[in-house]
Amino acid sequence: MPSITEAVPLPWVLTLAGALFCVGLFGALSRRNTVGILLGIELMLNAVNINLVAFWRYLEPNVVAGQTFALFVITVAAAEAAVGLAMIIAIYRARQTVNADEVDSLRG
Amino acid sequence: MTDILRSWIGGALPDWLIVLIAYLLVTLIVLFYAVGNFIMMVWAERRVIARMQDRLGPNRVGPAGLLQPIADAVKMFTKEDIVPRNADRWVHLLAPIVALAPVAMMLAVVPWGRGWEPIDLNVALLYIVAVSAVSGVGLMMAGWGSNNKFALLGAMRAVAQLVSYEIPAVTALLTVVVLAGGMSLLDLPYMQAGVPIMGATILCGDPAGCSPLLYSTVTSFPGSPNEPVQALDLGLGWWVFTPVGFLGFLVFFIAALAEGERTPFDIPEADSEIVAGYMTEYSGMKFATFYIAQYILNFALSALAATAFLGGWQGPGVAALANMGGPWVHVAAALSAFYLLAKIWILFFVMIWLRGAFPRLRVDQLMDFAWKLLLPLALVNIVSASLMVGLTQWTSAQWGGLVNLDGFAPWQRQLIAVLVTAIINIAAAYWILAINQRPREAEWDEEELVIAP
Amino acid sequence: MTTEIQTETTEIQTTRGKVYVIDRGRTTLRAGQGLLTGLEVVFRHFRDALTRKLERPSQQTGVFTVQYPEERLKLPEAFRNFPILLYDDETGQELCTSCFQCQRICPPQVIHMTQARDPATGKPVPAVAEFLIEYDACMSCGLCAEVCPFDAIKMDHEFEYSTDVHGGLTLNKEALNRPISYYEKIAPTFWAEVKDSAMKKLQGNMKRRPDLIGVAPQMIEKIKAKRAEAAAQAPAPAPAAPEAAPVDKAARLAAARARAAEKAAEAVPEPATDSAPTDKAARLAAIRAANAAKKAAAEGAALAADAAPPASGMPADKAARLAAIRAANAAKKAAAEGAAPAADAAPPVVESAAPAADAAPPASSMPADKAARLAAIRAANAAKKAAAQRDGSEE
Amino acid sequence: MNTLITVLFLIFAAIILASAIMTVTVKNIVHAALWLISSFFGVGALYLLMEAEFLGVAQVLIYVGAVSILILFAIMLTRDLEGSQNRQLTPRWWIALIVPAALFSLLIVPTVMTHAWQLPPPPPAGQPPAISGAQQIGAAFMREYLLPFEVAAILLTVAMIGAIVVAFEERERRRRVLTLAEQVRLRQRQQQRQQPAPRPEPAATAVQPSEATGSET
Repeated sequence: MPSITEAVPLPWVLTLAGALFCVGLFGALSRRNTVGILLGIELMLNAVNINLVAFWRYLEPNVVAGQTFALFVITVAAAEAAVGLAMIIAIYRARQTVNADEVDSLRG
Repeated sequence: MTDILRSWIGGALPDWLIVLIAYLLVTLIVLFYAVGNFIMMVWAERRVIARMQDRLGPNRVGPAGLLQPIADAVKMFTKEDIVPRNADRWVHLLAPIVALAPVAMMLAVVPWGRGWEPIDLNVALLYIVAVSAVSGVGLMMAGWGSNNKFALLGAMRAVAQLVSYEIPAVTALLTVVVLAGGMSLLDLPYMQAGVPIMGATILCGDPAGCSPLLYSTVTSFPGSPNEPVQALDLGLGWWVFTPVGFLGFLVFFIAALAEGERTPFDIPEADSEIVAGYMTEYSGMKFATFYIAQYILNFALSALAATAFLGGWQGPGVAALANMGGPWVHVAAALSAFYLLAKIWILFFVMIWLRGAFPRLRVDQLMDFAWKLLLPLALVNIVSASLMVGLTQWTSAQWGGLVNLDGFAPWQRQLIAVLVTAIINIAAAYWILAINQRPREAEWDEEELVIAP
Repeated sequence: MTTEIQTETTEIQTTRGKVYVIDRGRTTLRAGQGLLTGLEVVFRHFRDALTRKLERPSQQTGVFTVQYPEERLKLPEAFRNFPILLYDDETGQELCTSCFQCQRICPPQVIHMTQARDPATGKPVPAVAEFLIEYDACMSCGLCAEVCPFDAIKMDHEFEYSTDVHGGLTLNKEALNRPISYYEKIAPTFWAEVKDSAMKKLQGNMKRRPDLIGVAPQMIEKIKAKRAEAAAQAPAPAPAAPEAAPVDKAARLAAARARAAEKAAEAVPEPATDSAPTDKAARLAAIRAANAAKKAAAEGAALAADAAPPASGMPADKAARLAAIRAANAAKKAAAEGAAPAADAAPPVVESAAPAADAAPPASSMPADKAARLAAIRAANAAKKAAAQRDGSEE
Repeated sequence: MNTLITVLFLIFAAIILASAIMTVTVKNIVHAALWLISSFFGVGALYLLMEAEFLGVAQVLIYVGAVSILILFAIMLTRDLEGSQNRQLTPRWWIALIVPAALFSLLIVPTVMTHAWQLPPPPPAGQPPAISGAQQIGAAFMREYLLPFEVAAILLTVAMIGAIVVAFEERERRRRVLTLAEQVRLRQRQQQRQQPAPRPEPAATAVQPSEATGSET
């Protein structure tokens, strides 16, 4: 049974994850729309997950730590998305905007 | 399939090509099976609902109207494909595909018969749940891409419904995961051998004197890591006959109705309120694609319900035929495939029946039903399922000395487990129904009441 | 399953309307019981629809579908779809006189017709030359049938007119024509109501239609054939009683006419509203006129018998004219004789005389008709004069 | 066979990166969310390629089935903002471009490429490597990672409650609409209260339309 460990070198996977992270970072930094920022953050979390899974698969396939942590990351991402979107909706209700630039006051 | 192809074309082709061809063939067969069933389902739905309404239904095209779906298909093919001017072209185009593809993917892991399994995936149940959730994206795309208020409203309703009913459905399926000790669908029918209620717990006393037509080798009764045993096998040890399986089946089937957008949960396309929901702006083949997606989703969900709770392909005679060996194994496979198909169709008939009988729910009723009734019941059911597994299989050491059932025979333990879970489930059902009742008249706070305008 | 409800009904007004509350005693529904009952009901319908057909309205389950092209429901008599024209089965004569009433009343204006003309004289004939109805624009209101004074246009029950021919739904007279027997079949009671008057009017109109004008196109060949047949048969009995027949006919006609006159006189219509004596006098006058007419007719018949050379209806005609004139005279006399109050009743007398005169002419010849009308007019004038005289003398 | 896997990996990588780039650059925020879904799918496929079946399926279930649906819902609840006239990028977006680009080219790639990864020795031929699956993950959650597992559960609960609290729209009053039967019952009760001494004949309790409008009070 062929496996990815023989077919694809680990640095490739890590480079892919790095690239994905940087793209996500760019999105999170450059978007004005808060939902867009959230999308960028999701991409970054995915990049981290790819890294975790890759390390598990290439380095320690018998130890589930990598997958477990990836699952935790997914959990956190889901929670973050739920709360973040709830906040975006609350902000939208209060100010009729989702632009990060315009939400510049700490007062609710 | 791969093996058959290998033996046929042998070394003529490279091995990977043979594997590829085999997979493609299996895919084709499964898809044609599903589409054939879709055609029959459309016909059957129209005929059956017509009889329920004292009508005849389509009976002109072909014998008994059997060719009506073909005529419809021809009509669909030849219809004009209309895209609203302000619609998002690509999203509008992709939406039906995104809705249909995951539904078709669900069919890949269902064991269609004894030994007729397209793919053995050890996370099959999770896979089905995950993939069916994807079609929500397609609905959302359809609603948003149509640039139509009704479509968007329908899509929002559809997705909200899909997401909220996924939770009771998954929780009900967790019961099966607990009982089976795994998420593979392939093992489920094998585990539902035996006799009703008791499962495969009535063992053969004398291995030599047991007829292979009545007794078969069961590697495990639910989740048991025990040695293979000879147990009485009528192919009827379906989990639906146990209290845990029954409640799980009810919850799952109701949730499946909602996921498949069947009446009384057809709120997303409530034609009297929002035209056709997310399908409003679709015509011709794109509409047909949604239509197919919906029916195949119902088909797949029925297959899943049948496999998870109704024994899948398990039925009287399958094990006996398989035990006879030789070519009879293929007969057993055919018989088992027929059993599964029959179960799917009975479930589908029930769906039609419900459609004939019940009106559509309101959105708030729908949400109340999922969150206040189905979900608590499913959660209680998981506890019951754990108890069931513990009472039937755990040693006293595993119980930590709390319960000692080591000295009992399997059928006695099964009986105890069934009784205990039955009590728990019935009590829970009564209690949850009671607290969900509308407040009695004596408890009305008249300030809180609003008389509908 | 008849449970009698003992308690009385109360009604309660809610925001959604009035609610009638029936106390059925104690009923407790357990959770899901209503749902199961619904399922049971639906299943019962499903099962019965598989096995039986709904035959009586009292049955609640079973297939009620009527498989249309093969099975049909009986249409009610008053069902109306598109108008048709009627013609007489025997003679092939159309009832339509082209009075243009239907054309005028038609809301979507889909009825078009031209009047027939006598090819010899060029004068209009009470018959229709061509009649068109655009079915595709017809709205099935039935006004044409309502308004037709001759009951010539009726609403049909036929509704399967689909066609792929453009303009294929503009129907001409031949396509519109149906025999009376057809209409009698689809609407027997309706036809029975109007049958007599319609046929009488037709008889009247037929007299004014020369030859085959006014005969339904599809019947022309048949009528011709029949005539030829009749012509072939006629020569045989003709020599046997060459003289007697016409005379006899004239006499019989006169008698019939007298009877008709009598009847008409008896059935004096409304005008005599104010006083019974007037009425009586008028009736008396009428009866006398009728008697006179009868006598005259008898005489005329005799005269005709004497005077007439064998053949055609002309002498009889003469006799009839004579009879009419005499009747008119008699009427005049009667009117003059009539008591003072009879002045009011003069019109009825005229009316009663007129039918007599009208009925007088035999067959279909114009002159006779004219003569009769003349006689009638004279009678009317006489009556009027008498009335005027009475009036004058009263004052 | 290895070539096949390499090709598949490259395809998935291309899908992931292209979708991610589209996600951060397209103007229409709904399109961005849809591209994000495509990227999620690519990542899920990559997990499957790396034989992490459970994780791949969970990725699809949670990210595609839940998170992206949530995002789409949020976008649609805050509409009129994805208009193409609006600038989608911050005014100094090129700085935001320089930072990740520098991070990628100067830090990540050199590190990843030059680091000596201590890969485990390939398993003996004919014997598949022991790969932990769903059951091992479950066992791990119940044993060595029990505390993080519980924390994650609490986190999810907190997130759910928090999301509801934050997004909750306060209405003036939570009300229940009566069914017709209940409405009738309520009328009867009010009627009884208004007439403390019920008249003997039951017909008198029938409510006339004019009375029911409340003119009596």
